[in-house]
Amino acid sequence: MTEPATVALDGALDRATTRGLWATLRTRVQFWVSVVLLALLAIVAAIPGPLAGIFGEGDPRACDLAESNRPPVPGHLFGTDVQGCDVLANVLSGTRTSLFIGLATTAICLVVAVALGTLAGYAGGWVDALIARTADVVLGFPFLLGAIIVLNTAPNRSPLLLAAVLAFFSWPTFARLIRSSVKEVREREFVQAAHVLGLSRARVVLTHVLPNSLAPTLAIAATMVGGVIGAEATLTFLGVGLVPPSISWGVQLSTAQSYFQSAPHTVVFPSIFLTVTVISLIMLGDALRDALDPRGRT
Amino acid sequence: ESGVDEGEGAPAELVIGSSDPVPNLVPGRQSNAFGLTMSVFSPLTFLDADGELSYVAAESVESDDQIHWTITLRDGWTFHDGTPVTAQDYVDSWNTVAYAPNAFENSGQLAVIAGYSDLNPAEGEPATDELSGLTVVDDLTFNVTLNQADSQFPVELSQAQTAFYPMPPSAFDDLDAYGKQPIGNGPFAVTTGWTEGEPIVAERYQDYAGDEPAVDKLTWVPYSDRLTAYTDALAGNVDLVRLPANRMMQVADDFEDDHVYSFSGPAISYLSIPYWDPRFDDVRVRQAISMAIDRDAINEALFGNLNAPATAWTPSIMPGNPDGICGEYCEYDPEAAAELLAEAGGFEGQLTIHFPGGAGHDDLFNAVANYLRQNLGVDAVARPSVGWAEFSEDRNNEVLDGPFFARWGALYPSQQSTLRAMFTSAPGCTNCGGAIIPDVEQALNDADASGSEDGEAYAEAQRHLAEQFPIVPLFEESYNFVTSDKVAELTASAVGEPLLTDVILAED
Amino acid sequence: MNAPLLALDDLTVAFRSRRGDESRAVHGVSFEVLDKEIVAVVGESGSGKSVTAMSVLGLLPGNAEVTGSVRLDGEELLNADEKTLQGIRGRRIAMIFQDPFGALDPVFTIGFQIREVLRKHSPGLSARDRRRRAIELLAAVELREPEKRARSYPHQLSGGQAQRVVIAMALACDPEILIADEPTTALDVTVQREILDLLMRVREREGTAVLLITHDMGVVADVADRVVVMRDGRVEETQTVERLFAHPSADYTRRLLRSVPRLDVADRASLAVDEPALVLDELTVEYRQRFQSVTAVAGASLTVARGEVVALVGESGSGKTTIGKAITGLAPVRSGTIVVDGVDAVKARGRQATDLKKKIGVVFQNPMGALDPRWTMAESIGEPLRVHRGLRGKALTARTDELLDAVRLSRSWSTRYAHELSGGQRQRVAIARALALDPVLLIADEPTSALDVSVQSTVLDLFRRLQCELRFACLFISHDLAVVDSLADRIVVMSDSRVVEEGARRQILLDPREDYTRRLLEAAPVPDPQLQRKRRREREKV
Amino acid sequence: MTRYVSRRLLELVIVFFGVTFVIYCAVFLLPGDPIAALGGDRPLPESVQQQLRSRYGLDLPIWQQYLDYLGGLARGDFGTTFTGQSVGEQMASRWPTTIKLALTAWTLTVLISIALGLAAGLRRGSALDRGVLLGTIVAESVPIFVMGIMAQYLIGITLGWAPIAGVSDGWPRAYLLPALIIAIYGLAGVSRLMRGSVIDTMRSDFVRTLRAKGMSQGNVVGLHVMRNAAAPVVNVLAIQLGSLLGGTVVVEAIFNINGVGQLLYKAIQDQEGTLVVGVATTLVFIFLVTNVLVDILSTVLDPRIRHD
Ligand SMILES: Nc1ncnc2c1ncn2[C@@H]1O[C@H](COP(=O)(O)OP(=O)(O)OP(=O)(O)O)[C@@H](O)[C@H]1O
Ligand SMILES: Nc1ncnc2c1ncn2[C@@H]1O[C@H](COP(=O)(O)OP(=O)(O)OP(=O)(O)O)[C@@H](O)[C@H]1O
Ligand SMILES: [Mg+2]
Ligand SMILES: [Mg+2]
Repeated sequence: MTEPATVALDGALDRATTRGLWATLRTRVQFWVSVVLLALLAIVAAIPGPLAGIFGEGDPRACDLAESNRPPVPGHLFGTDVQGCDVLANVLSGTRTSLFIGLATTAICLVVAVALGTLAGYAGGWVDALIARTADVVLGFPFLLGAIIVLNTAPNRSPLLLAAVLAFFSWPTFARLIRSSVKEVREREFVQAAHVLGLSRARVVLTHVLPNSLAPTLAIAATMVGGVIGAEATLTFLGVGLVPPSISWGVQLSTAQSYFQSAPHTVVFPSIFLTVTVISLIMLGDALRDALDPRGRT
Repeated sequence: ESGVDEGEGAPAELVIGSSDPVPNLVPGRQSNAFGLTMSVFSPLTFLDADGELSYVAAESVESDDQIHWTITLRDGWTFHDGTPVTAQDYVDSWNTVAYAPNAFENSGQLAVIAGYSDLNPAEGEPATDELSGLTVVDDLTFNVTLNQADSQFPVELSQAQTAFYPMPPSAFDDLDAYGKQPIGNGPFAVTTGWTEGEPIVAERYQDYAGDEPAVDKLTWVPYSDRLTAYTDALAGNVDLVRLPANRMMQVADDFEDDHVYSFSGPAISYLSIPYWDPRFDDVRVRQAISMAIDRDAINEALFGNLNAPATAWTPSIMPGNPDGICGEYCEYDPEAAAELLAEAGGFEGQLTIHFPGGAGHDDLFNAVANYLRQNLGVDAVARPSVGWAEFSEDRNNEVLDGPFFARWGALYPSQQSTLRAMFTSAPGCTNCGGAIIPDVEQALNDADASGSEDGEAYAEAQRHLAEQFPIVPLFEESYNFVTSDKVAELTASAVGEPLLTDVILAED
Repeated sequence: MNAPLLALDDLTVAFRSRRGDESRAVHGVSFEVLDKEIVAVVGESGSGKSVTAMSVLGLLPGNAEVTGSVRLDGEELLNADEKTLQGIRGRRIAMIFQDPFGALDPVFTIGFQIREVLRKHSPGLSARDRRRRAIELLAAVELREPEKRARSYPHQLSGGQAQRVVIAMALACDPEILIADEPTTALDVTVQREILDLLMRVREREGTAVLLITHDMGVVADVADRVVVMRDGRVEETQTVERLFAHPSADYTRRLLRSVPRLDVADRASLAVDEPALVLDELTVEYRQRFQSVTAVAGASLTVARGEVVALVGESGSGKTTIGKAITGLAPVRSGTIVVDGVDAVKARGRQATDLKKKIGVVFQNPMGALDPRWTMAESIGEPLRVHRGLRGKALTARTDELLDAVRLSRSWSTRYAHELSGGQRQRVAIARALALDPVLLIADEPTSALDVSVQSTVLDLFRRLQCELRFACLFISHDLAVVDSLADRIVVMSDSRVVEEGARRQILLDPREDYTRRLLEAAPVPDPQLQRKRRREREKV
Repeated sequence: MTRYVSRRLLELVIVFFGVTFVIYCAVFLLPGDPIAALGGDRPLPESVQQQLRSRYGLDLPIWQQYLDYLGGLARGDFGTTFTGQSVGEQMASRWPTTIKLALTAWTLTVLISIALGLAAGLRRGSALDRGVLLGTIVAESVPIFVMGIMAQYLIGITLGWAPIAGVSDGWPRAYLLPALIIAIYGLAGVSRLMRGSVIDTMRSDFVRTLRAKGMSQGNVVGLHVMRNAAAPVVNVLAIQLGSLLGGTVVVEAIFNINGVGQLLYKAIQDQEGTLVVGVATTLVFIFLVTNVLVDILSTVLDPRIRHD
């Protein structure tokens, strides 16, 4: 009876199983498209001036009011804005700040939301009540009021501070999402199994609960980047945003709004960059999500 | 023949888009319902577009010494509730406006009258509630004593200084209710008072003793945004709206030429210089700044040429304005500007231009900053404040560290009004941003006492300004409006506001 | 013989990975099911039984490539359009899936999920009729208080209860063919017998043919007409049931039959030491629901000594799993005490609780649910080692490989995810994980239910060997009395949330005192078709 | 249940005091002096400013002001603005408008984004999926201002289908266009979320069972997938509803809708403390209440979730 009745198969099946995140990602067109786009944006963010110089005017602050709101022509490939500055140079120069604010805000927001949302969802009880009520208060608290107070009292208004303020007002949405997923996942059997293995709560949460709860949050996190870049413009418009010589897409968009009928190009080009950024982030996020979810991998 | 004459036909109605909040319509309190107040009330005197003074509710306003004035009212005028307009009504109204505990926003307009400071003590409650400078002579006559000689007093009584309008005795019973539905002495009576978000309607007052208005009914539709009012005018839903600043470039495409009206107003904008900052002590620095700004280019690119570059410290609509007194310093000459700055020893550090945020000034001051940066080689940036409150506080506390926004829209077109507000310590304007310049104050006092009608006397004051160049004049502002097809002709008075009583409607 | 009702011809299924590699799960399988016939499919775990069954109704995931032919009454199903299939699924061919928990939508009540099938396939029924029929069905599968049960959500059911719900759902529309993938593995033998009787009755009444996938040779002997033996994706042989048991032709079949455990109640030495590893005293467990509460265990007491294997058998839904959960702190203990290795498990907190958990190994009843879907097998097995033993890198791999070998899983499969494994493979992963830390106490909830007998016998061997070496105490929950017989020292019998009988193995198996225990023993099927037929005939006479 | 409700009520009270006080202090901290700014660039005489300060209690310490405010509230008085208008009246006139607009917009978001998310999730990787992604993101990247004015020109003026300004045409005619514009900006997030949930759910084993039962795709998706995917979507939608009820400054301005958004925006700019506190407190309340509802709803949607 001890004679082995079956021999484990080593068939064709197994070659397919040498896998890892990278191996899976590598095969995705979507992944490469987004990586290339983001790499391009990163290059733009690193050296906007020289790049813009290739196409004409390299200095975003070299402006000639007499050339105000001119449509695209050679030398000003994207045309000029209301101040007569080169739109191309401005869009490229704005990349760094806008990307930074968009990404930093999303990142800060996610970190806070993941921490608090998980805590609330997992611990339940008064911890949950405390966090959930805090979230309600932040949601109801007028963004404008908070932003003005913080940004106005701060000694210097760095993009990081801006990102922190924006993140402060956006974490509750994500925290609630995570909280609700965590509440569902913590009841699953494999989580119980993990507890029974004697793993610490922290470990169970970090290795089992969280990875299985993040999907909904990540799905909308990437779309948030666009919203944030827009929100930054609102702050500038109100006088608490970034101040010159900082250049950002948000500021360009909010300036261009007044003239979008007579000079549509001033809205179109920053919008295109914004769209491309958001879409590449979403594509990257999707590719990662698929690759991280074994059921999407096969 | 205008359609107004047939009493039987549909009433000639004008729908006006108003985009300013109307918290209170008491004439001594309102600050942005001029069109309405000027239709519902009639002023003592009136200034037409040419600066010509005429008498409306007053028969005469006279003085020998420019200090003691006698105002005689026309007979037969009534308020919309039928009560006759008397000298006592004026005195009561003015006392109410000036009495500090009432906290009427326009009370400053009465500061010229003797006794104003007794009603507005620096500390505590006032001992009296009557202006000592006012005495009623008879039903139609009263005397006014001023604090000091002021030849412009009849002009100050004109249409836009609404604090001088009379209120009927019934108003004082419940000023809050009166503020929603004021009863005036003008050609139109308010028939539907103010309610949040709803239109206000005024209809022709049948017993009006003055000139017949050209329309029967006025309706003010509130808009939360000027742009929306503009778009609605484009769709023909509203007949008259103010042109929003960020549509100045667009309006020529959207509206036919004869639907766009641009009235020169008694308003002027400046780039004010922080006299508390030693970097600007040298007059050449200030002149260089002025010369580095291409006003014509800005006017064309940002204002659709609707404003006019300033050539003096008051707008040219003011009688006797010394046009061009600013000379070469108000003309664009980047090389000369750079040279001048170099002579003065250059400029250290960042040059930050401050302006109130959220009010649509961004493009103008960004353009100015660009010019200063590119032409003078200084590190210039434009920085908005959070809002008006922050800006005005910082300005009053003299903490702004660079040139800043300044503007004065006068309520009566007299150089005196603007100059007094900007450069003297006269009550009524404590924070207009210009430095207090004794020479100018002296010149103004002289002119006030001179009794000059044509305003020449005030031009003298501007010579001091040209010399000392304390502040950089930018643009004479025009008040711009667009109309629907229904309006055939629109005229304005000297204060830039369209005259709603004189609108000529197109025939169908 | 009449024309085949269902005919599979040269069916091949391959799973394609994204990179284009193909892996074949089924190679050229052909067999047929005749009218009213019960065909059993037996075979090695992972041999493609479930995959074959699913391919009949076109239910394989999108990356599966199916070739060959599947005909229902002559009609080709393989490339049929969705509309045709919808008409067939549930009405003409019904299917019972291997994992009953996964098969139920967690957010709808089970009553709703049954009524839904009725609404789809018998639109003529009124709402009231549907409700009545659903309750009837639940009663037919031996669920107590069917009205109340209809309002339960899947997670509130025991394994056997869930399985019966799935069966009820499949029977709802009196299908022509029922494909049942291990329909009785989670059931105790009494219920199992009722269910099998029900199937027979349905066959008599409605003429339903059954394709029955099972590991239990007793069940095969009991109900099957013909048997298909599968191994490694191929059919090894197809025989009538009598011939198969009497004269197996394939070598593999012979080995398979040899591995079938028998209830022989042989004498055997016990390793038990007189020192309790687990003491339950008057344990009561109560699940609180929104409006009522369910007492799942009422005043149960039992002891497991060190080195002793105590089998917990009994009715489905009687609280066996709940006892296991209570010991590990996963079920709400209302009263009573649980002492594990001298430590009060109910009161233990912090370090003490962690230490306690390290000493307890658990194999969950539902191995799919108990594995993190995002983790590979190696990661799941290695987790306790990494955390508690601090193993990393080579050492970790070595130990994981050792465990994989122990449960007879190929090392090279260690990078697979739970959803890519067959039911038996998952269960072995779970066992390997439970044993990773050399526990003092092992709670094994139906650890071999999804294993084919050959793997089962290896796993049991392994289990015995390990137990010999490590001398852990074991609470062994099982329905299979033969397995219990071959493993346990003592047996505890539960029924209706109470312990009804407790005693030494031989005493319980040979001389049960309680009525329920006696019925249990009687109901256990034996892997001998002749004997089973005889027993069935006798029963029918009564 | 009663315990749950009473605990929530207690929380409500605590939060109420917390929020009103914090907002009160926050308004106090805003830069600049609201009274001095009342007259715009035509400054108020010092004496008038002083009068106004003492009338509105601005010369008192902040805690005293807050207590006075609470005292007023206890009498049902929300206070007055610096221009003497009743805050209660203003809110009463504006909330109905905002509620109508918000609910319309929200309903549109719900319908459109769920439809898009479902379609994209079911046809994952298809042209439709990509189209939805691109469409929603491009729409969201266009500043709302531009979108609003373009819609106004196109639909209001050129086509004449909808009024340009104001709500005098009543619901739904006057509300549809602005609501649609608002809705567009919620689409990208929610439809993505929905898509992800649908993809996840479609992978579950029970979907296979449903198909084995012969359920049509419509039934599987419309009932089972939707409900399983609902929990996260409901959470986000509830928050969206809350923020819509907070008003949408830009759209309200463009379409001349006198809603809470504009009111709050102006109030913050003018530092109208009582107004800000009044509106913001109501808002926080709305969030508290919607979130209680969401918590209850999510236990109904997914019986496995417990709220203890
Ligand atoms: N989705 C999938 N992707 C890749 N391989 C799979 C998938 N599903 C099943 N397999 C593999 O196909 C083979 C056959 O699996 P199947 O589930 O049919 O086995 P089984 O005979 O039912 O086994 P058991 O008795 O253990 O349930 C197994 O090796 C399994 O790992
Ligand atoms: N979370 C729960 N909520 C409510 N009732 C539950 C829950 N879990 C189990 N039950 C009920 O408790 C009883 C005992 O369940 P348990 O899982 O312990 O049974 P079991 O003996 O393991 O049965 P099986 O052999 O079928 O697995 C059952 O009636 C079941 O319906
Ligand atoms: Mg199987
Ligand atoms: Mg069980």
